[in-house]
Amino acid sequence: MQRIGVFVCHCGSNIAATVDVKKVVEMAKMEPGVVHAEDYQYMCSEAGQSKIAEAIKNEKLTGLVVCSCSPRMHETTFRKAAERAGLNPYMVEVANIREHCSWIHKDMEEATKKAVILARAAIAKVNLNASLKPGESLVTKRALVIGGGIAGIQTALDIAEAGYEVDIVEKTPSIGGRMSQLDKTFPTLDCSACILTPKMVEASAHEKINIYTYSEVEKVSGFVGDFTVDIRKKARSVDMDKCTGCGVCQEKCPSKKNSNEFNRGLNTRSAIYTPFAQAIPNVPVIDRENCIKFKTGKCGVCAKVCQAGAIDYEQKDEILTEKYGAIVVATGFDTIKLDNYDEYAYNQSKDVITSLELERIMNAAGPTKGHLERMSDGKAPKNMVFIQCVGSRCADKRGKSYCSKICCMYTAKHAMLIRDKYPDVNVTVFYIDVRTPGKNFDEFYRRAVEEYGVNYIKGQVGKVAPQPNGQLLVQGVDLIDNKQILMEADMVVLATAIEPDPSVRKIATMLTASIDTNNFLTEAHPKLRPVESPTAGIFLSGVCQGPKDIPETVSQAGAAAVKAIGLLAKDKLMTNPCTAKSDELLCNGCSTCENVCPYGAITYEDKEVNDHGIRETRRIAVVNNALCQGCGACTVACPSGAMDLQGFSNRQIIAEVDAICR
Amino acid sequence: MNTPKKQAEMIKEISGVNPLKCMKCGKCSASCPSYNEMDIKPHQFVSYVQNEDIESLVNSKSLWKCLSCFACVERCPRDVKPGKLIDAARQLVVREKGGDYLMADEIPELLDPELPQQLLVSAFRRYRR
Amino acid sequence: MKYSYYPGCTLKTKAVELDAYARASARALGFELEEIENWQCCGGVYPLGTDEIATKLSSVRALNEAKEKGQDLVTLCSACHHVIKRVNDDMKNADDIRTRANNYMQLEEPYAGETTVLHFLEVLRDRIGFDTLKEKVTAPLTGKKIGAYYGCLLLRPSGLLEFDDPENPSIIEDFIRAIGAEPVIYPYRNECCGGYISLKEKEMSKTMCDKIMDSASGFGADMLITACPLCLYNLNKSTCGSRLPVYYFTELLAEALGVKEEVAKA
Amino acid sequence: MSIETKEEFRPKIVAFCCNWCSYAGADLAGSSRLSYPADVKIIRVPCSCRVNPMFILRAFEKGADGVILCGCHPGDCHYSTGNYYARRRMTLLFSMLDYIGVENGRTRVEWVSAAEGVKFSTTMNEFVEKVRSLGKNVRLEDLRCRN
Repeated sequence: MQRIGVFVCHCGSNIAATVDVKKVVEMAKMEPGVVHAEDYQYMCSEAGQSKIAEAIKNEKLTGLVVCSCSPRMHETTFRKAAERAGLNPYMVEVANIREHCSWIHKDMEEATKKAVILARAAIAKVNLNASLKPGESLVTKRALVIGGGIAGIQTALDIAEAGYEVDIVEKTPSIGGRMSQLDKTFPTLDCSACILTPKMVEASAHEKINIYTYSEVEKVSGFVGDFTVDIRKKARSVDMDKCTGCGVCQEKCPSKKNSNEFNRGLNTRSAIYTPFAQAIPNVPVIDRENCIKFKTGKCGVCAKVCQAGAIDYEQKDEILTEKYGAIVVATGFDTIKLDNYDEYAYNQSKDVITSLELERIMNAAGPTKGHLERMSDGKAPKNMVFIQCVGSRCADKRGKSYCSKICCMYTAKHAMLIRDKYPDVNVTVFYIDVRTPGKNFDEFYRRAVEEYGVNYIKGQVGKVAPQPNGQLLVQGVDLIDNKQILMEADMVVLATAIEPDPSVRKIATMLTASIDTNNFLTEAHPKLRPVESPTAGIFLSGVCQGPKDIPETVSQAGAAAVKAIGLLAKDKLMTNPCTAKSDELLCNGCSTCENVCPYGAITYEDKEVNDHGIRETRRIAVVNNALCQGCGACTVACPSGAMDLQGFSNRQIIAEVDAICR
Repeated sequence: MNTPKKQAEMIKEISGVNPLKCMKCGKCSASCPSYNEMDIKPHQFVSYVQNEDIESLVNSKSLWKCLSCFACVERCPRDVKPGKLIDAARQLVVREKGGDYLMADEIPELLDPELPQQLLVSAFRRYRR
Repeated sequence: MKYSYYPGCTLKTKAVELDAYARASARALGFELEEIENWQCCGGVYPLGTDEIATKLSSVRALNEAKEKGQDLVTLCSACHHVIKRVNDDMKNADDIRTRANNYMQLEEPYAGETTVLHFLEVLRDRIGFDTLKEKVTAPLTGKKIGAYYGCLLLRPSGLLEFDDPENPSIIEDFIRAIGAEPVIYPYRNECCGGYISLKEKEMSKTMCDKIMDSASGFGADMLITACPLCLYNLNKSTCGSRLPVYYFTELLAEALGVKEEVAKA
Repeated sequence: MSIETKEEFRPKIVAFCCNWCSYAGADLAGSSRLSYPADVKIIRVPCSCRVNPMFILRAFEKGADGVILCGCHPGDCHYSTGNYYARRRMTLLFSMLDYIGVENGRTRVEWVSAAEGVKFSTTMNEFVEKVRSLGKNVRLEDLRCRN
């Protein structure tokens, strides 16, 4: 039997004006288990807390009920007070007789009656409370960042600057990501490479940062503070230590007709290649699918010309196993495939391009050396049409339901840059809405219209029809003039929807990080915990969480780093003791609980149990206390009643129900 | 005579279209091959129904200019189906007594030797009850 | 292989050749079109109103007959195909329409969209295979530059008809290649010819067909092929400078398979 | 007379509130002094998905006249998906309860965020009104315990 002390707070007059506190004390004394009850002006004050400590000592209390304000306000205060007096903090319950009683009722009798019932329910619960001890787990002081774009680089730099080791795993041969493909950035129009490459260099030179390019995360196990990750280092076929990055192999490679991914397939590259000139590391890889040596066994030109002897055709994939305390996902995005949007004739004409392709065309290192020209015949365009929201804001299966967020701004940027460099080119933009929230963003868009004379038409395009003369006939609508428009264009640029990089699905599954219907990673809380995954120890950086532009990505990358640092700074983690626990005698190992657990906290073990003298091995659910967040979904799903939640057990809640309905 | 509200409800019911899904992008009007012949344009069908101005809609030329070619239905990013809305308005008219747009005695004049049966059948079904 | 076959009104009168060439070609390719008995006109256009039942029953009857025979239902005319496939979808997926249609029909066993509806072109692509067709061609139409005219009825709404990419289709082009000719791809091949509008608003249809003809001839087509008698009629009424001859695709198929003469004689 | 008894009837109502949204919403109703009848007594649970149908049956068995479950709005659950489980479970349970004679008006699920003090109070007012209008509940009794 518990020895319970009940402490009723007046909260000045906040409670005492509507609740007869003396009466509550009196009634509480009659409840089973209660050995002490008193009231006081301010229970949360120093003096109030001493009263509690004294009573714990003198009355040898084993449980406390504080009738006061909301537990969201002072539960921690009273728990700490109890702990200081030598009582387990989880033996404290709070009856909320202020927010849920005195503040909302006027009639003293009625409010007092309710306060007594609320106290009674808390007493009934405490009678069944058990001492709980938060678990402890050690923290590996090293972080993993998945993805080496601007998000991943920034997160890694921030974590490294705080003094922790960081590994970046990047699946392509170089870090840099989408930002390295961009020409200029809005709204300042500074060159993307000029601001990104110094960061790439800084990351690669940082003594705390270790970069694995051409590598992928293969397997993840463990939990917050203690993840074990297998990383596959794909065979580069070039020795990273020997290669000097001279580039002769790429020049001499006879297999030159391979689609250049970095230039979005607009031109070709050699089979041994670095994706772009400023690649980090500046070590090429051999694309084995297109390498003549790997296809036919004959060739070997690159090995012959390499002075450093760095070419290694025998290299194999390598699996590294590393330990991490925190993992940051920064997997970024790609543009959607346009096969379902051929009214815009993307598959029918080379002169219909995506905006990302235009970035490459505008870039001095791109397929046209920065000259604006048509991909079909190399001619300079005179009329260009931009179409907004291609695949974004789409309710059907063809596209994406969300706004891709960046298109309005980059289109204004493209339009402005073209008008600036080629004033004789007419630029028309078909838009549904121009969305420019952001510092200096709307001003930027207005400049495109007012200073650069970009023709913005409110309306969509229904069809782009390639003409026999090589022109593109654009059929659209002007909703302001209420006119259908037929307009000849030399090039059409599609503001193509962005989507999370397809690799994210596999990664999210490995991390048990939840993902939404659009494959964006879900935040722990959309407002208050936007850079954390609901899975402890997993943080989100950049577009993998939702569409964003560069400044937003960089700020989120920093925020994710801070959260990771906050975790790495701890030596040990205290875990919430209100976790689920399965009764091994009742559990039948059916896996129902595992399926509803959002954290992957439940696993199964073959365990020897002693069931009334019979010893046998059974498959039993085991809850990992470091992963369990204590939602209780499993307790209800469990068909045999084996799962229960500590601190909110079935018996405790039923006792409360009974006390209220008595 | 039905109230405008009732008429709008009928159009929504017959067409199965929810006008609230429209985001007013105009892609229907950008796609419509009959656009220039229409007085009320495809992207406006939705707002006429929303504003319960069915009177204007049923008296419009557009009613008889839609080809039911489904270009608007196919390309609509919000799955609104403007073509079904205008057909429902047409149904409101032809289901009324005297609402036929094609009279039997007009037919002989419209015929020519190559004219396929299919054309008559289709026109009958779209233009009258 | 036997298929249930729904010819439709026009194939019995103004478009007998579309039908006759198809039957002859089918025989040459080793399958048979078994005309369903007492078929009724599909109505030419799909009734869009969600409350339309009676106007869909003729299609349901044809569909049910094919179901009873355990055969797939093949159509040739684009309009019949469009109507019957969409009604079949209603019977499969729209509970309300299915219940009410079956209440009318009083069948032994209610019809619930069990029949597979195929266009003749789909039979060629998915059942025979264009590669096989190519092998069976005896008189390839080498050197002919043919524009495929799809129109709207075969393609849209694509989610439901599942015929081909609605904006960049390829089935007729693949067919043209299989019979040894060269397909000419032009952007207006999926634009509407005007359809039934040509009865009362002849000018509208002409404008649309002129655009189609100009586009096709601009890209170098010598002729157009279609599956729809109404498209053929409308296109033939086009008055633009670049008027191309328009044929049913089955006529060219029969020619390539060497059975055109036998049809002409019959 | 019947009117008088109705006025006198004070139902017993149990409200399960999730810790993160609805309990905080109830706190906000309190600090905003938005009143609702004292008949409502709140039990704090970590998440709406912690509420076992058994708890609700138990409440009716012990004489409750109405039970309401409040959780975070869909998509806002602190544990990401808990409220979806709760919604599914309650749909089934309430339909079963209706079948055995506990009217649908006596049970309710409502999403109340931590910012919706007003919604919490109006919901409770409405719910109490509804339960009052239904009158005293037939008690779900464990017949084995009958003397």
